Amino acid sequence: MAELFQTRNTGHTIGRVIVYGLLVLVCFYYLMPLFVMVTTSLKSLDEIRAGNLLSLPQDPNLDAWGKAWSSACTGVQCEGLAGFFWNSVSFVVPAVLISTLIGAVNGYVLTMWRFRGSDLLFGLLMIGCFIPFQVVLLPMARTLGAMGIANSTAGLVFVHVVYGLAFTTLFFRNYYVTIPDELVKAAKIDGAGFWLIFRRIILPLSAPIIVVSIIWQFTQVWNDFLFGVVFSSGERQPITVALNNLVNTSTGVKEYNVDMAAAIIAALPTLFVYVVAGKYFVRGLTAGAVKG
Amino acid sequence: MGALSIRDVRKSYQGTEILKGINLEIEKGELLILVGPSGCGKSTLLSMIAGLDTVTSGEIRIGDRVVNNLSPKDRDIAMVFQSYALYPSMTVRENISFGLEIRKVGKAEQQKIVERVAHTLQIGHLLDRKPSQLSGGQRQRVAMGRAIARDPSLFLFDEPLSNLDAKLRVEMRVEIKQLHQRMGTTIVYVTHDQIEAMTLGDKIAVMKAGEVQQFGTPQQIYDNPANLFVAGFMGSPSMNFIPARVEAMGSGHGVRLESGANTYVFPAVSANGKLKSWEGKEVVFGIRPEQITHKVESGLVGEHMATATMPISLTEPTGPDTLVLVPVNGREVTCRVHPAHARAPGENMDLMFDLSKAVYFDPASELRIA
Amino acid sequence: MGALSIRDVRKSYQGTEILKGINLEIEKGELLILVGPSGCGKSTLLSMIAGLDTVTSGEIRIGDRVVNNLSPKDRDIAMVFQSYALYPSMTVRENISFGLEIRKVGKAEQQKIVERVAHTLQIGHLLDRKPSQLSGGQRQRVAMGRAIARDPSLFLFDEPLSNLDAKLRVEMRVEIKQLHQRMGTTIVYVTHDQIEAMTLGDKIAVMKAGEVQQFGTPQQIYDNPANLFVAGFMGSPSMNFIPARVEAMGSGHGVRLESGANTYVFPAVSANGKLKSWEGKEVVFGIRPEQITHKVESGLVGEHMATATMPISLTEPTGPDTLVLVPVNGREVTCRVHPAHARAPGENMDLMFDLSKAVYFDPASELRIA
Amino acid sequence: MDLTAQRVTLTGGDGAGAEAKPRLADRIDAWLPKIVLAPTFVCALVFIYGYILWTAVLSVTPSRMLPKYEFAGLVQYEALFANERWWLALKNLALFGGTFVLVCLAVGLLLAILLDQKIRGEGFIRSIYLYPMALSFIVTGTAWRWILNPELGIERLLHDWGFENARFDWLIDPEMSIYTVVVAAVWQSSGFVMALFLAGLRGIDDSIIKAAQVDGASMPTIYRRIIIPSLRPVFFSSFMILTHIAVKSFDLVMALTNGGPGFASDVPATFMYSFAFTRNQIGLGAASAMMMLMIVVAVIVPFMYSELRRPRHG
Amino acid sequence: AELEVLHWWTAGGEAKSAAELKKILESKGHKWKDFAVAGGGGENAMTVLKSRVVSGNPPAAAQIKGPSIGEWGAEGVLSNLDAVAKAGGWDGLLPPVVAKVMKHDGHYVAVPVNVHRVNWMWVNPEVFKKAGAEIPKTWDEFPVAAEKIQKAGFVPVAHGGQPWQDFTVFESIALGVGGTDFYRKALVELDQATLKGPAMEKVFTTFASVRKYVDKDSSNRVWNQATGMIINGKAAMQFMGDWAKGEFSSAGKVPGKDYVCVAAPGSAEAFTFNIDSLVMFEQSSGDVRKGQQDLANAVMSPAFQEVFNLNKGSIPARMNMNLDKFDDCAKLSARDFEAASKRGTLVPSIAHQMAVSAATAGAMQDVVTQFFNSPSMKPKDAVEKLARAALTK
Ligand SMILES: Nc1ncnc2c1ncn2[C@@H]1O[C@H](COP(=O)(O)OP(=O)(O)OP(=O)(O)O)[C@@H](O)[C@H]1O
Ligand SMILES: Nc1ncnc2c1ncn2[C@@H]1O[C@H](COP(=O)(O)OP(=O)(O)OP(=O)(O)O)[C@@H](O)[C@H]1O
Ligand SMILES: [Mg+2]
Ligand SMILES: [Mg+2]
Repeated sequence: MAELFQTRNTGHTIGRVIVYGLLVLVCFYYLMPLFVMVTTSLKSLDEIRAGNLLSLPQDPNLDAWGKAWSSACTGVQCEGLAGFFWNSVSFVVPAVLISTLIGAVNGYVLTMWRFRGSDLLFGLLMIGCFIPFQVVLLPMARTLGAMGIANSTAGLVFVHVVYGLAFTTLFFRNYYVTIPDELVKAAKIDGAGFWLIFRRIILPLSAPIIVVSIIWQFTQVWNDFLFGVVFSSGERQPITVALNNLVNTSTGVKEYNVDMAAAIIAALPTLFVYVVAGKYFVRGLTAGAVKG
Repeated sequence: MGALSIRDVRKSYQGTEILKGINLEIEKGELLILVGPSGCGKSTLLSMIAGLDTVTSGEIRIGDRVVNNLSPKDRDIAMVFQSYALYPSMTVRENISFGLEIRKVGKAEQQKIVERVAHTLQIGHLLDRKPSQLSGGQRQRVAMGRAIARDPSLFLFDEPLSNLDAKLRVEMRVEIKQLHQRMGTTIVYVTHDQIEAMTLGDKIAVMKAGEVQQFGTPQQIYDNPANLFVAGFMGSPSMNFIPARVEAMGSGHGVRLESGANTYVFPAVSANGKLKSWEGKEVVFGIRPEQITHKVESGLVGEHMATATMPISLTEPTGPDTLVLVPVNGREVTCRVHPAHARAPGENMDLMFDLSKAVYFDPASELRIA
Repeated sequence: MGALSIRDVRKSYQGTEILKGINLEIEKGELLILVGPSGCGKSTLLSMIAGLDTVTSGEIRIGDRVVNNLSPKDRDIAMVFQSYALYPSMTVRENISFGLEIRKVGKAEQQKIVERVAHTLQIGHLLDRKPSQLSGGQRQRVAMGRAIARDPSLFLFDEPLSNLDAKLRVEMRVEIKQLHQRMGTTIVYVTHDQIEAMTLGDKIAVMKAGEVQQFGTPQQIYDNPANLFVAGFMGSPSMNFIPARVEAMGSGHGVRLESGANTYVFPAVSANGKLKSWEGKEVVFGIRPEQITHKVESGLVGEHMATATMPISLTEPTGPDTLVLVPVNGREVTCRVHPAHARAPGENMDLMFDLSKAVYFDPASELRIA
Repeated sequence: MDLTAQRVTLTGGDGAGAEAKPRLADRIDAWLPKIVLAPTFVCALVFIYGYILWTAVLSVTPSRMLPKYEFAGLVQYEALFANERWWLALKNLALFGGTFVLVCLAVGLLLAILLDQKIRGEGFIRSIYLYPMALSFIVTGTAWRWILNPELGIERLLHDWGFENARFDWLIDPEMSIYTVVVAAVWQSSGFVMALFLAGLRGIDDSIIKAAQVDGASMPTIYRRIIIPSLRPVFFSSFMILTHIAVKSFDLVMALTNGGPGFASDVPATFMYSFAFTRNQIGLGAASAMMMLMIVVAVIVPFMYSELRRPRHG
Repeated sequence: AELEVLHWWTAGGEAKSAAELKKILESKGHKWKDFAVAGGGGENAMTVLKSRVVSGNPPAAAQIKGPSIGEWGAEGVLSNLDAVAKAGGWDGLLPPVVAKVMKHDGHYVAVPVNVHRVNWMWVNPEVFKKAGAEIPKTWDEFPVAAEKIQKAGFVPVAHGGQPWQDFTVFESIALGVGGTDFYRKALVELDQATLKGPAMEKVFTTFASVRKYVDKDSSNRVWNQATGMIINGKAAMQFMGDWAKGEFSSAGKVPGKDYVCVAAPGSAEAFTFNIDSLVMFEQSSGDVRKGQQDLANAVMSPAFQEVFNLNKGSIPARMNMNLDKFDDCAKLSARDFEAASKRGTLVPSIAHQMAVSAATAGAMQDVVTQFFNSPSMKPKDAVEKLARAALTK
């Protein structure tokens, strides 16, 4: 790709130094909060009080992590985040998979099987994703109640799927418009039907955008607090709610190290996903999600 | 009853009529060429034959079935797309056998068909590659393989060669022609390359803006174009169109041409007297480049041969021939001469016009007069 | 001192050598064509001339300056890209004036130049459109306009016509040729279309795999190809290559050809005795389609003309000519005959071979023998 | 595909061929795309537009703790417009939204351009820029609250390093606290924008840049005049996503400033939440939600329309 | 049965107290399903509760207090506790003011857990000694003491910038400056004349003066962090309800020695109460209903009231309890409670949602917190605004 500073020029080396300098400087800005969180979680309370924000832990230990995982109090219970972690997993996985799948099918229809009004429908869906979620809490509660899935994992999955659809559909649609129509036409002539074309022709081409969609949905759903707190209860609460309770539960002193450890634990899966799949993320975006 | 018949087919998108009543009919084993400039509706018509687009009105028959309401898979057709539309996630083998698999052909049978097709098209060694690992020509062959594997009653080709480079295009053109002769299938073939149209077609339909301008054999269309558009569209380099006044000449008529300092009146030998009513008016005199050549000394000059000396403004040596441009009545007229006889720009050259195939058009309606 | 001279230029990417020592030189006002199959390094060479790529070794001069270390903007060149590379966010006017603006040409002057260029290329009415609103041909014109607006000392064209359809390509080709003649600029023009190469070039460099195979005028290259590759690459339809055994024949030699039931020995009139050492061995006998025509009755047949009767396996009427395929020594040989004289496949036809331009190659080294 | 058109046929004159009727399976096939899209459509209709309607209804009722369906006219809107806190929330949204979107676009674009200079270790650096996106606003808010807290964070750090007079107390300054939200939000979202721009840059035709080089433009000029203008679709996507984040920013404000000091960093989302749920003024909350929606629609729809109408360019 | 209890007792001693209730309930063979929703002084919890009720799936019990009880009662979703109350003789055990809060339409629908006194001032005597200041008894004495403390390098008032903390200080000043009648007329009955009166302006002026004595980092501090400042001797005074005591106890501090609890200046005679209570929601399952009865009984049992309030720092809601185990502050509180009750100076806390509806209290709180955070605002304007806010329905 284009280079800001052309090769061969004397300005070249200076330019490179400036570029790298800037990039590294910005890295500090991005890394600082993580650094603070990690070091704090490894320090003892006394050290936190005495030392400064950026100092390295003198005597790093994982006590706070242990406590956050298995014995910190989240309200009356003092069983740490462990249980809640798996709660989150149990609804995030289906919610992400289902919304991605439906998004893929929607994108497929909206690009390859257009019908009158399908673009309008897409537009409506897009505008719809600007609805503030606070608005939907009460009516959604009533709807879930009527459907008999209030305060169940199913209910939570349902809510996340419904409000994740706009974005997954957007991703897939924008990706699929870059796939030539002829592929579908050829398959139609070969005798394949709607689902077969989807399964055999379209889906195998979708890997990059599936990654994007999964990463996006995974972070959205995993990190959600509002739906989690409202549409779940008791020991089925997701980890974000537990984290909130944990941070707000203190008996006497505020245990910053435990809070930080808990925050990192709550963020680990998404961090993991970004670090492992980040490459595919940018690749997937390049492959098509960007176009207006 | 033809293998394919199209009766008064129309197509509108949101109120604008894209196809304005198409009528075509071909027999089994014939190759029909659809030519025309970009946007004239060739692909649309093909899509409708394939069942990928609905017909607004009119009737399409394949064999003796009206297929208007059949879905593509029930029409017993195969199609080759301009972009080939190979399934990128499948190997060549899977690409070819996909249609068979869907039609529930047994594994062993599929295997056999794939082998046969691969043999025919000489792509046996490519069977386990993905389309992305193939060159343009190879992809084109695979696309063709996918079509012939199913042995349909009708083939549709949508500009199958336009993505290939000139050299390959010539080779593939010959291959398609041989394949067609060998297999005797009925083919509808879209192109906007007139050479392809001329060399491949049994019948050609020249289209423009949703209408068929002329429908006939290549030679009919080449030698007897129905109007200015067809005459100009078919043939490369294009027919020369020279605005010229009709004058009485002996018992018949002639057209007056000026070039450099000279003026000539050429007899309209092919007009059969049809220019009578145009006397004194201007017509468009059409003559193809290959009908204007260098003057040969021998006694070949007959009544239909006229000679003239004209100044050369540009030469284009194409190899086998040299194209020479001369000004006539203010137009640049292209002549095809033997390289050895071509003069350089600026010089004068003796040219010989074969008037037996010259054509005359009404400049207003653009229709053929004679 | 030429307008452009390229001396032993090499280019490597990560160790693989893409260009293997290129030497070319053209004079001011000449149009140099680079032809060759895809991937042979044409674009790479052009990029290096433009300064968009660095030279691994060797020297490039434009006028009398060595430009190896100059950046593109200081080389006084303009370039037209295959994909046109119009700036999508600018109007046609802005596209054309961008280079001027960068060079700090005054507003009024810019305006004047744009008008002039637009007039030359007849794109005046398009000036306020965005590239996305233009057709292929129009885009091509704008890309050219952008190049000529700056009036550079060297133009580089990278396959400027390959994205156009056949008809438009022919028209644009003529336009470029006229433009070149009118403006007298020096041009390097990449293509892989041999017709373009032949018609446009003052000099042609035929490249293959990073090496120049032959460098000369179009007619030299067409008539006297240095090797099998050049002979096969230039000319459409391609030269026929027929493996044939050399036999003694009178005072000279001849090649033995079999077709259908007949066997002929054609005198190697153009070989000037160079086939002597090949007697009894096999050579590749090369003859272009236009050198095999229908038999004319008149007394034109000289020593270099041979006649033969051969069975036709396929005909391809292209309009002005008909291509006829006949089997010779197991190969399909293409002959170009007048449409009126062509026979149908399956029949025999009397053909006339013009041997004065036949060429002979060593089948192993593929080099020209004679 | 238009189904009604399918049945219009000219009955052939000679009647030799049997006209094939569409089979049931085919008809189902033809309907399939619509059927498949139907659940999403229904969901959008019910769970988005239905609920918006429901909110609109509530906004003209006197509902307090729980919904009550009596018509009360526009009293809630009157109350809303009379409420200082609402205006402050709107102002904050404008400040926050404006700065956040602009800074994110600028930072994202800059980083993308820098990262696109054939950087060694690009993957690694990219991961660093991207990871904040993985964190929830709750975590972000907590971490930044710590860092921005004058007692514990940067200010104290600066003091410890000997800059006794250094001040960095935006968090507790009512005038500035909304900008702390910007700092944290930019930190979280700019990496994503960077990824979008990077993807956009990678998609630009190389030859355009070469053409501009030949035209004599320097690289900065090329970026300014050619590359950045042709990233327009990316700007559009980013703008949509960022606006979306800005309008909905709720968790971050709650976690970082909790709307404070006082309600200095209130935004419409937190306003709506606290009125509807804590203060038992659901009617008023609904009215504020409607206003929010209208603002969004007023900003987004014309933009989206104009952007999607323009012809796509290569 | 499994009883789901929604609460936000997660901070400080509260969490321990809630654990006690769980223990007692479990001893009766029920299962406690903890439904803690922390944060924002119950904001999230109320959201959750509402959607749970709307979805037709309310928890068995929830922490609701003050006028909200009536509002929920009016929705007809609360279960009637009259039977338990009768059997337990609640009418006799609860002071009438408290009983009144627990009832809707004359029926018990809530059970009180405790009584908090809000108008406390928590003092670090060590700091006062070092600064050579006297603990202020009136708001006139306050600036004198505060000035000295500030000079000595301490923070006079430990405060957190949360709106409800501002409001808590404000209500204590209103009580101390204006007296009980003023308080009741202005902040409970919302009498416009009183709200606009000169006394209110004085309250705001006093309130403004407190601002000077608060350190700049107060924003964003939560209340127990502020208490921490008293505990470790950084600050001298904090105006906070008696839940603050839990923090002292957790830190092992002894009342009277390490810290002192006194009524906020000028309000020794009065008592602003904040009563936590549990309401029971209508349930379909008989088992759960039985559990709710048991829960109500348990909450009212002396054993629970004692142990819960020991942890929480408040005093039992039922009278006639043996307070031996309680500390001096609690004992003082209990004494003042009864005295105030008799004297008629027992008033509900407006800052803690005991006096007026949430909407009104919220609107007024907005004015107070805005005033506190904008030094440029004139008390006069604040008075106007407050009066207008009081009209909020
Ligand atoms: N879905 C559609 N909606 C509206 N107009 C359409 C649609 N599809 C095609 N058209 C229009 O129909 C006309 C014919 O298009 P078609 O693709 O058949 O042309 P074509 O002859 O195949 O051209 P080309 O040689 O460029 O492939 C064009 O003007 C095109 O704009
Ligand atoms: N940046 C690069 N790195 C490595 N190899 C390259 C690079 N650019 C080009 N090549 C290789 O150099 C060879 C020549 O490429 P070039 O683009 O010059 O071919 P070309 O003759 O222009 O072909 P075409 O007709 O397809 O445009 C190709 O084999 C190509 O793979
Ligand atoms: Mg087409
Ligand atoms: Mg190239």
